[in-house]
Amino acid sequence: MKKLLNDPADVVVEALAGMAAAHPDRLDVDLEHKLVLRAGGPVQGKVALVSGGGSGHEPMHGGYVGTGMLHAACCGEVFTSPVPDQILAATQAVDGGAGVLHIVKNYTGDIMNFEMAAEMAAEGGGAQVASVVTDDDVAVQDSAYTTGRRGVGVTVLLEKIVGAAAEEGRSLEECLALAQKVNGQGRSMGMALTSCTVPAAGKPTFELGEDEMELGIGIHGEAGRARVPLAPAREIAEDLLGPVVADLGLARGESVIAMVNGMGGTPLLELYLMYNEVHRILAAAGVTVARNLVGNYITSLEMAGCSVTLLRADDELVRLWDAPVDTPGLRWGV
Amino acid sequence: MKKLLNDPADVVVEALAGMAAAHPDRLDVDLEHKLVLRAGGPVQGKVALVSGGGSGHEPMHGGYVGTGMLHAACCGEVFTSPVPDQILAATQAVDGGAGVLHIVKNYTGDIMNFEMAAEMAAEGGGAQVASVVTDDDVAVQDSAYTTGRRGVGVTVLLEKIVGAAAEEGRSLEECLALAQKVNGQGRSMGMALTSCTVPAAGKPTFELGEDEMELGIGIHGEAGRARVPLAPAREIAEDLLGPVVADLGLARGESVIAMVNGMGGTPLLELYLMYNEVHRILAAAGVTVARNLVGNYITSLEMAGCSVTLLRADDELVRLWDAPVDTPGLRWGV
Amino acid sequence: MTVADVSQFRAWIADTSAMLTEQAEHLTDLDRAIGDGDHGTNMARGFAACAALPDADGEGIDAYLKKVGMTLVSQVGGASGPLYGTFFLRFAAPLAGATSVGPTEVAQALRAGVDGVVARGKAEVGDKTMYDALAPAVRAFDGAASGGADLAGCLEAAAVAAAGGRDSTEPLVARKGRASYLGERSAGHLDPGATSATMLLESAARSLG
Amino acid sequence: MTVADVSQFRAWIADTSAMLTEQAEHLTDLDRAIGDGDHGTNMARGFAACAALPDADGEGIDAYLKKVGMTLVSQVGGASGPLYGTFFLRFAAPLAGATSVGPTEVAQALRAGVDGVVARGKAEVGDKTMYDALAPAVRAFDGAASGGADLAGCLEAAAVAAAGGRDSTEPLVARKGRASYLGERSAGHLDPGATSATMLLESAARSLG
Ligand SMILES: Nc1ncnc2c1ncn2[C@@H]1O[C@H](COP(=O)(O)OP(=O)(O)O)[C@@H](O)[C@H]1O
Ligand SMILES: Nc1ncnc2c1ncn2[C@@H]1O[C@H](COP(=O)(O)OP(=O)(O)O)[C@@H](O)[C@H]1O
Ligand SMILES: [Mg+2]
Ligand SMILES: [Mg+2]
Ligand SMILES: [Mg+2]
Ligand SMILES: [Mg+2]
Repeated sequence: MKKLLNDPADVVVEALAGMAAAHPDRLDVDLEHKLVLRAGGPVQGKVALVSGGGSGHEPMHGGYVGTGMLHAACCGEVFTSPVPDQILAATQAVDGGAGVLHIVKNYTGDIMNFEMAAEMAAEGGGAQVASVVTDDDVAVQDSAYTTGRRGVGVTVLLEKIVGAAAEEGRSLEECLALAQKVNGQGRSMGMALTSCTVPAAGKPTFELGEDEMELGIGIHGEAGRARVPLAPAREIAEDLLGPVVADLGLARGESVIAMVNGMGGTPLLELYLMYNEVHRILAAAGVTVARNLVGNYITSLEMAGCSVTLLRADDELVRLWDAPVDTPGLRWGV
Repeated sequence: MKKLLNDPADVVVEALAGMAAAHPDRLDVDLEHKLVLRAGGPVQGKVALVSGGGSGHEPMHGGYVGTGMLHAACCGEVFTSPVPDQILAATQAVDGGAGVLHIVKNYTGDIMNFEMAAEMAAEGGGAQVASVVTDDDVAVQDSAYTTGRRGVGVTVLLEKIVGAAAEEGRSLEECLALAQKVNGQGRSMGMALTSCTVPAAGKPTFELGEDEMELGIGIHGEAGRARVPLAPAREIAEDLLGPVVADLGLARGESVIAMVNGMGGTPLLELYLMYNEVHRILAAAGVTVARNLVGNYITSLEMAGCSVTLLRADDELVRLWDAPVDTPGLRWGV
Repeated sequence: MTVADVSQFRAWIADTSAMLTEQAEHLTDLDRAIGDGDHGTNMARGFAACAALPDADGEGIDAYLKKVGMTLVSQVGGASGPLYGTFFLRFAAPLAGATSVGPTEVAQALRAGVDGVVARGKAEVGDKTMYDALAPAVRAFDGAASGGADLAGCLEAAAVAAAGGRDSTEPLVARKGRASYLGERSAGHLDPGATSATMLLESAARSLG
Repeated sequence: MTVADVSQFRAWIADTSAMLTEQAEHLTDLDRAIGDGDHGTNMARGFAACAALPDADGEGIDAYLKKVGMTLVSQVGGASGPLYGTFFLRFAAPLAGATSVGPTEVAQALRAGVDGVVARGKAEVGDKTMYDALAPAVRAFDGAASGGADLAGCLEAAAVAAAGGRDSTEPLVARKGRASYLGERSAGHLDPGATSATMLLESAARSLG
């Protein structure tokens, strides 16, 4: 394993210490609970957004804490959902009296830990908590008998958009409804050229041949739905976009917010090249890209590969998208 | 070779087409000359900044085109300096009558191609051109008999700071003097955990054992000054910072702008962990970090590793650093 | 022996911790194949924290096991943290007030613990989860107890049944947890959670009997 | 043959292009070892563009070679683009107006071309660059010419000397170009530019003689 670290057991806490040192004005970092918080304490009278999950997806979620986006991020061990104590501590720390929205990606561990934290918050009689679960990964079949789809790229877009709504002073119910709307009209699919190595595991999660790629991967270094021969970027773009467009039922004349996201180990040069393909395919389908993101936004350590997320756009979503955001990972309008 | 591309020969132009599609409002991309330009044409009466170099270092330089930073970037093939025609075309396209500053990294190829472009510009009687050469890499010994030090991380800081000065309306001589000052008081050093693969070459530039790293690498996938055993992050930070601090002659009480830069394939998690070490070492040395950047800013394709850049700070530099910048790669204050 | 006191429950957790530390890499390897490569690290970290819980004078079995559950909830994370945490929290409840327990009490506790896992995780037998090891273990324990076996015998039967359940997960296509994302590709691998659950019961047979 | 006309200069460039395309991987491999792994791609791309230059009716040798130089400058990039581009631009100058040239003219042209490389790159013999192949080639050409050899013989001598110069770069520690960053580690490898320069002269011996 070749990584920049000291003891693999300390990687998350040491990285958080680095975040604290790098952003002293904008972030408060709670090293005991492994939380990233906005500097300056809770925002009175506004809904607060708490997200979290395993580490290894940076800049998500810690890098999305700041004005116009999250109020706190709970950082689990690498690829391991955070524990209820962390989530409860975050919830209590950010509650400004208007309630707290938990943004949870649909993984068994995340669901259960956030659920327990919400139960504990309810028992404590403190903050009013609502939860939205993201499940946008079309690589996974949705079914009542299984775990359902994974939450991936839409989580980033949702945190931005609902963060703007909270900043506007919308109520907890309104924020929840908006979050559910965003999740409902966003879909993603990803692929990997290489695996990644969890620091504590010390070896790659899977092995891929020189001429192979994994289609339908998530963000935890897990293998995907199918191992297929390596293909040119234009075919990969079709493979990823096809199911996303079909699942969303996108029609000619519609518009989207599009994200071409790197899994961590793919150079920006290649991501822009992929965006060129995505843009071309959407243009041919008569779909307009209202806004876009190209870069590393929800990663899987040093995995090489990318994912594509499309969110059906409307005027409200685009307006909230354009609202000021001031976080280490996303910044504009301020 | 596992990359997201079509024909390796087309990677740069297809990535530029993707940039054009992703940033239609802010950038004009000239695909024939492989230039990234600010949308809206030359800025009249202000000095224009032109940089460029081989591709594969994204977001540098194309991602630094925009208000408060570059006016144009000339994109060569991967790791191959751009040709004089490109540089001349960029120079002519951005000249607003107040002269053009060429920002050149100290590599034989870059120097010669920019030199020829400047000669052509002078012959053409068009834009007045001045050039600054960055050479901040302390891994390379500076000597009159050799090529001298490489230009690496300081280039990013210089483009930001001098871009702000140009925006303020400073003259070409003033911008040149400021650029030379920044280069004179900035130093960098880098290391690699893995090599990278030039698309057209199809195989890694070098091979490294599981327990080895390269110290003193540049940004072209080249091997470094020494191959040494893999070490913990805290030792790597000492190895990188030691020569930088010594060469700058940093004294207790001084302050710096610090950048911990990823080479492309190293997760942000590890870069923040490295920043933690850098911050700790500087604090122990009594050096204050006035401003910092942690992330992928000047990369070497998918190479894993990092570099550290320190720029001796003063009030003027910090003020220019804080000035608004609005580019795909760096954005604040707007 | 037919009864167990708090010191034996402590021994159980210490033994499980030692076992999990030793087997962490094996469990993580299983999780790399059909999950995300953290199960061994998660379990070893959590049980090490439990094994390090300070000895509280005169502590009851239920109080101790509740602490174990809470420690797991707050130290493990992922899917296994809430599941094993809930297991111990629920396991503890029927033992309230007891200072030494026999087959009847442990049967009750085990059933409550496993019911807690189901309440949290909603898994059914055949979903390729830890429940595939726990469900047959409960049945085997009960069977042995009603056949008159002592605590050691009951736990031995439970451990053997758990191992059988664990092995039964190999051909299954996962329907719960992270492995379910792999669809058909999840078949042909042991479930990591079923494997760690079996270790937990094997350790109980060694420590509590 | 003792003289060469523009069609033979075209043949030279076509042959060099074919050779470089064939040897691109080899040159890039040499550049991977002590540079950045692009020399073969750069050279093959540049000379392919030169080989594709349209035939201009009645074009003089100098006009053609100037176009070659300009094409290299605008297509190659890196260090080798300006150097080889300057080589051809300067090589062309002394041939102004000539429609066929012999050893004397080519000697002059070759010296001018190589002087151009030095003017641009400031390399000295022993710096481990293309100049280490070009410098002995010029001397050998002049020697053969003053010994009365015909153009073929002069170019043959130049190519042999270039190959010797190329081989001499292997033990050297680079002082110019990208390889110099490696310090002592640059020793033990052939210089890619000296290798491509030798190919250029070998091709000249085949095509122009
Ligand atoms: N819904 C569920 N019910 C019971 N057990 C489950 C469920 N989901 C997952 N598991 C168990 O959890 C194990 C994985 O645990 P672990 O790797 O620690 O967590 P994560 O999957 O969050 O990385 C699986 O092998 C499985 O046995
Ligand atoms: N100053 C110089 N003078 C002469 N030749 C040089 C000089 N610097 C570099 N070279 C030649 O250029 C070759 C490298 O060319 P190339 O790989 O195409 O460019 P780059 O080094 O910019 O990637 C070297 O092998 C060397 O022969
Ligand atoms: Mg996990
Ligand atoms: Mg090069
Ligand atoms: Mg796991
Ligand atoms: Mg090269």
